[in-house]
Amino acid sequence: MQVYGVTLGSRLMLGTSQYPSPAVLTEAVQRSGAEVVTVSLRRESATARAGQAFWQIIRDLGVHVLPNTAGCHSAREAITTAKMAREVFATNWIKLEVIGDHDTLQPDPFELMEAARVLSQDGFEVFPYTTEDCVVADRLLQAGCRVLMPWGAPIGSGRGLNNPYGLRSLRARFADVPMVIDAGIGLPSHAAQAMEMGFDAILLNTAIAKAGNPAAMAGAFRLAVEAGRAARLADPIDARDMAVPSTPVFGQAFAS
Amino acid sequence: MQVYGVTLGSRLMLGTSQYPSPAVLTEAVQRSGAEVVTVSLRRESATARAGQAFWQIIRDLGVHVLPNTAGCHSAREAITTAKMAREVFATNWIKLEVIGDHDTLQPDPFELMEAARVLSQDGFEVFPYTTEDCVVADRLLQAGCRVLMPWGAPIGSGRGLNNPYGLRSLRARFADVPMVIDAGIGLPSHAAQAMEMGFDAILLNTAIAKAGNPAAMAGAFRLAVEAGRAARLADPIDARDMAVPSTPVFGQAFAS
Amino acid sequence: MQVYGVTLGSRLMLGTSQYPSPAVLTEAVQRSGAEVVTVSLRRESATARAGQAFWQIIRDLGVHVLPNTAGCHSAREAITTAKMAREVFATNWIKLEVIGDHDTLQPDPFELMEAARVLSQDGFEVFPYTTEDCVVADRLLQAGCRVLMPWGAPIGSGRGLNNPYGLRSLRARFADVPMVIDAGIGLPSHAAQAMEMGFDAILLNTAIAKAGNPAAMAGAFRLAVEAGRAARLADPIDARDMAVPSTPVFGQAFAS
Amino acid sequence: MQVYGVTLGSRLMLGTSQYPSPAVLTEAVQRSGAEVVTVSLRRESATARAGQAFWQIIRDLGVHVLPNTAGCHSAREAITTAKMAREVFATNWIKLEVIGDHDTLQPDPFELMEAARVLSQDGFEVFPYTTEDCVVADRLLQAGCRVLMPWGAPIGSGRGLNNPYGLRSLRARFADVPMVIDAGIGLPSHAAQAMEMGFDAILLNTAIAKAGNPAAMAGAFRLAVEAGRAARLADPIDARDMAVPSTPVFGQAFAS
Amino acid sequence: MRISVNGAAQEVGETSLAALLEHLGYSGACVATAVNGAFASASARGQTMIQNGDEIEIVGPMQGG
Amino acid sequence: MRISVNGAAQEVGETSLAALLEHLGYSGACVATAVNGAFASASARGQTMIQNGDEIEIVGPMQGG
Amino acid sequence: MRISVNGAAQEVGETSLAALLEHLGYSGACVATAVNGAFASASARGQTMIQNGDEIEIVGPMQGG
Amino acid sequence: MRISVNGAAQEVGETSLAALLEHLGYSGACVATAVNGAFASASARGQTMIQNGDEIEIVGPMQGG
Repeated sequence: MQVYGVTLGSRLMLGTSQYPSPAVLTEAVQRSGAEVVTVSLRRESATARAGQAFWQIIRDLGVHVLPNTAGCHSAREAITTAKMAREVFATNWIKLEVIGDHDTLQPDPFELMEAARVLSQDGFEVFPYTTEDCVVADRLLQAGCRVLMPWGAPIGSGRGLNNPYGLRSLRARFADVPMVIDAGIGLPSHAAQAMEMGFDAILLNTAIAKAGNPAAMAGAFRLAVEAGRAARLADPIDARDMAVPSTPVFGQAFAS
Repeated sequence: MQVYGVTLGSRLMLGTSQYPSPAVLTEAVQRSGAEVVTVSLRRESATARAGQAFWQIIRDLGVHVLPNTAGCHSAREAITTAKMAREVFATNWIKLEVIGDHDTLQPDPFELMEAARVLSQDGFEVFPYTTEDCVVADRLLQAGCRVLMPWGAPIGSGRGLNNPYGLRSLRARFADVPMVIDAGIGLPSHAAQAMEMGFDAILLNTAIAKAGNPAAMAGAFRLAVEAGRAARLADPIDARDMAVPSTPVFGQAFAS
Repeated sequence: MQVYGVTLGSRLMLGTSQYPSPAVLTEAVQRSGAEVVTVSLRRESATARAGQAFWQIIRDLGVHVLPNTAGCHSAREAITTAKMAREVFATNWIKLEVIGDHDTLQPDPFELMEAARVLSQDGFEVFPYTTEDCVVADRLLQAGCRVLMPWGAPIGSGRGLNNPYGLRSLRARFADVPMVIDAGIGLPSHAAQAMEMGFDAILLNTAIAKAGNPAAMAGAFRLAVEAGRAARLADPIDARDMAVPSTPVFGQAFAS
Repeated sequence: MQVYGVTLGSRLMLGTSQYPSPAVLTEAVQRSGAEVVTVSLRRESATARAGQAFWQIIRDLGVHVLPNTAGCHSAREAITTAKMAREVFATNWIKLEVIGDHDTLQPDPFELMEAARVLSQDGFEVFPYTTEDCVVADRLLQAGCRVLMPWGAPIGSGRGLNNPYGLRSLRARFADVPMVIDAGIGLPSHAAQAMEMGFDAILLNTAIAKAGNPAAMAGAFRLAVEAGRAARLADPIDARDMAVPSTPVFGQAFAS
Repeated sequence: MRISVNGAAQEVGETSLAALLEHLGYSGACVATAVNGAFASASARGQTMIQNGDEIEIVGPMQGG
Repeated sequence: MRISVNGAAQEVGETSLAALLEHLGYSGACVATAVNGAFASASARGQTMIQNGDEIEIVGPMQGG
Repeated sequence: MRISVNGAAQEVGETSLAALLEHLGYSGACVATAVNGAFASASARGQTMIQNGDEIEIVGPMQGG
Repeated sequence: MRISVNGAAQEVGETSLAALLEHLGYSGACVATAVNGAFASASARGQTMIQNGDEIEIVGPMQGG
């Protein structure tokens, strides 16, 4: 798949948060086959310099870095954060999160759209974290986004695809836009389902980082994403309401 | 996994019916990694001898053969068919199907149980195709079965796991019995979901044979089954009703 | 509706267990409009005679009494219990429960069928508590049952219709047999849904008895059952996958 | 319930479109018990004057009239339409629809918000047709709306509550705001479910108007809405994952 | 003789089931009976003689779901 | 002047919106009006003079969902 | 004698099942047999004499799900 | 002057943002800066003079989801 002119061999992207240790993070990224990882910014202490060490770990992974604007609640905050991220991580990519609700961490469509517009005009390549709302998606595309990141379910919920009908509508409405399901994926079967529905990639974090064995779970998600993509291309059967026999009935012994 | 003392490296089993050609069947089995395929019996013509040619194809695959009693509607029919299958295919394994309803091809618990009892006593190693019914499962185990094959959904329906609650109850009730989900699987995500729920293997046919590209779909299912199994072992996160942030909120810039 | 020659004006039947007090039970039955209530048997103390007082309360309700065989785990127990119930409650009706699994309180299809056969031959009018299994249903009808009581979900779970596909198949397979959804109903919407699907009546207990306000909940269920039945008769619209406008679009102002 | 200072005895509101005849419309409104009906505007022919006759029918119903802005695709169109509606129907109430997607007839959150703001400032009492999006809801309330009308599913789809989790979040987030589920309701059980979830009222049209027997279906929905509301107030039981017996097990005969 | 009534051990002399019920205080009660798991109808209680080791069930109406 | 009324072209002389409505036969009808997409209230129709190219909407009640 | 083989009527003389199979052209084929619904094993075919009215099934491998 | 750095109050003399960073010990660190909520690029730090009451943010890489 291509996003903003970059060709990716893997359709799985990983967050880097919440891992038990840097070593486990590194192993999970490697097992996942991910070529894109998300990172963030925080206040850096001059003495501890925790961020500098983390950044070295990420650079050693040799993957594309997708900074996010997690925690921002307004377009203004998100825009400033994006600019700081561009300088720190030396990339025009930005995963644009503008949170509108403390409980569900749902994106704010109004602030998101405004930030997407400003950042796109400023040369950013915006990956907006959005809902399944078709109209918001349309506005984001008009604002200059070339990729969409609809949620599967609220961040960290692990619920999978909470509104399959809405996601299917979104996928159908903008068939040619690369879409990455971001947030809410809890199990490999969720990821496979999203890929079977025609989404282009999966971004997840909690489901791997908080699993009992993160590296093994990363491998499981890698397989599931590949499985779902392959199934999409292999033209699956339709579900039927009534049963049909899979073993031919002609030539049946004991038939009269 | 072990079934009747045989160790299997693959947790995917394939039906051999409905493929566009013997070549596609062969390629699909190879791509799937399956070590077990199901076969059946029909009236053989002395001149055409179609069965002899098919049998050679199967033998060339070098896999375990699991004959079925598809199309049987009584214990008596199923028992005679099983005995014929044992002679033809030179195996004690029998996938015991006794159909009780023409519309849904649902198993008949009464005839199934009787056939399982008689066949087990006669030295067969019975793989009974059954529903998610816990009580029927208990009776089948008492009748001598050491493996269960609960349906996911009606044969050929492609609906996936039609009654997840019932299947989860069954899995929990007999935690140590090898269980193979048989029938109803339409997509790799269905197979992954079943494996995540703790089922031991998947048997399917229509979803691969009738896909646009059966061999590619076989590969997709192979990955999905491996993904689901790996996830089960890696201790997945629980789904949550309310969202939690996946990016740490301490050290947030712009916090007061 | 008619069951065993008795015409019922109400399609809601109530269990009599678990109410906070006899007065609440009485009020709930009255508010529900139920014409059938279920009762049971237990060891009676010669001194306390609790059953005698309860029986007077039930008789004062002026409704049909449907004794059950709750707690029986074999055909033999159920048959003896049914005979004792017939004598105590002076009715040929018996709600036949033969439990096969301690966890889910699922019916045992084998023992149930045997008890149904014996009791039907002995002049009982059997209301068998069964699953959605079509083959078991067919056997129960052959055994002499003229009514079926498929579960919605496990007893007391309040989950509603756990397997709508299976229940719909059962309803379609035996279109002319009176079927009462028994067990698992938690909310009035569940009851309405079952009636919309074409089931003939609802039997419930826990959802009313354990509600904060049992009498009010009884009234709610009465309305819901009537609503679902009326909807079934009024020929509902089909669900559509894509939206269509409900306000006519011709004559639209501002159209070019 | 109270909406904009008006006390309503009925929690069911009806659209007036798509009925087979004015007589059926009248009967359906009467059987539904609705005290609010929605109406619209279209180009009126000086000679045919169809609108004048329709208006007389509605006035004869003696109910509150809630004009909509159906078919509008921009804030500007919706604002002009609302002003025309206020003059024609002599009410400050306006059901604000601004459609953002031709396929799903989904509301456009951006135009909707703008129109709601302008109209609220102009003295309108706005009933905005919106999605389950919590952030959009918050903006609409800030814009002056005192009622929300979230969709159940796309207009005319009859799918019921398409995203129960999202609707439940919305309900919880703004517990004190009157919310009317508008669009997508197909069956009385859907309406009851929405009321059980704590929504305050139901607005529907297609499910009644296009039913085989609209008047009977109107009666069914009336009962269902009352049932769901009563259940909400009567404190329903929680669903349980595992079954519990509803008949007491102490005093069981045949116990050892 | 040693029997059990509703699960509790009892010592009784030679008696019919009918007499036993009366002796135990069930006169006038609406109850049903089983002996050793088999139904014993009210009309047969007079002829039903209690045997040593019999397990008697005496049940009455109760709430049911 | 050439205007459009409810999407149909019309040739009219100098006129107010009120006079136009009467001329077109809407007397006594419960309708609302917009000119070029902006609401024109009933009370303002007398002072609203029609301009060449105006797009007039005249709407009345209809069924709605 | 009149028998049926795989559902088709056949006229045959006195014969064993083994001879019948050879006569019908099944030599060397991997097939299993049933007579009147009961399994007839390969090793028993020589001793299994065909009776008038027998229903013979001769089955071979096929695709299965 | 009294300013805040990453939310903590600081007393500093007249200084540029660049000098402040060096003074605080961030030399060589990969960080980005904002002053009063607006991005201050690395190349502009030398010309950015700190004002009394300024709120300075100094951020570095961290894990993100």
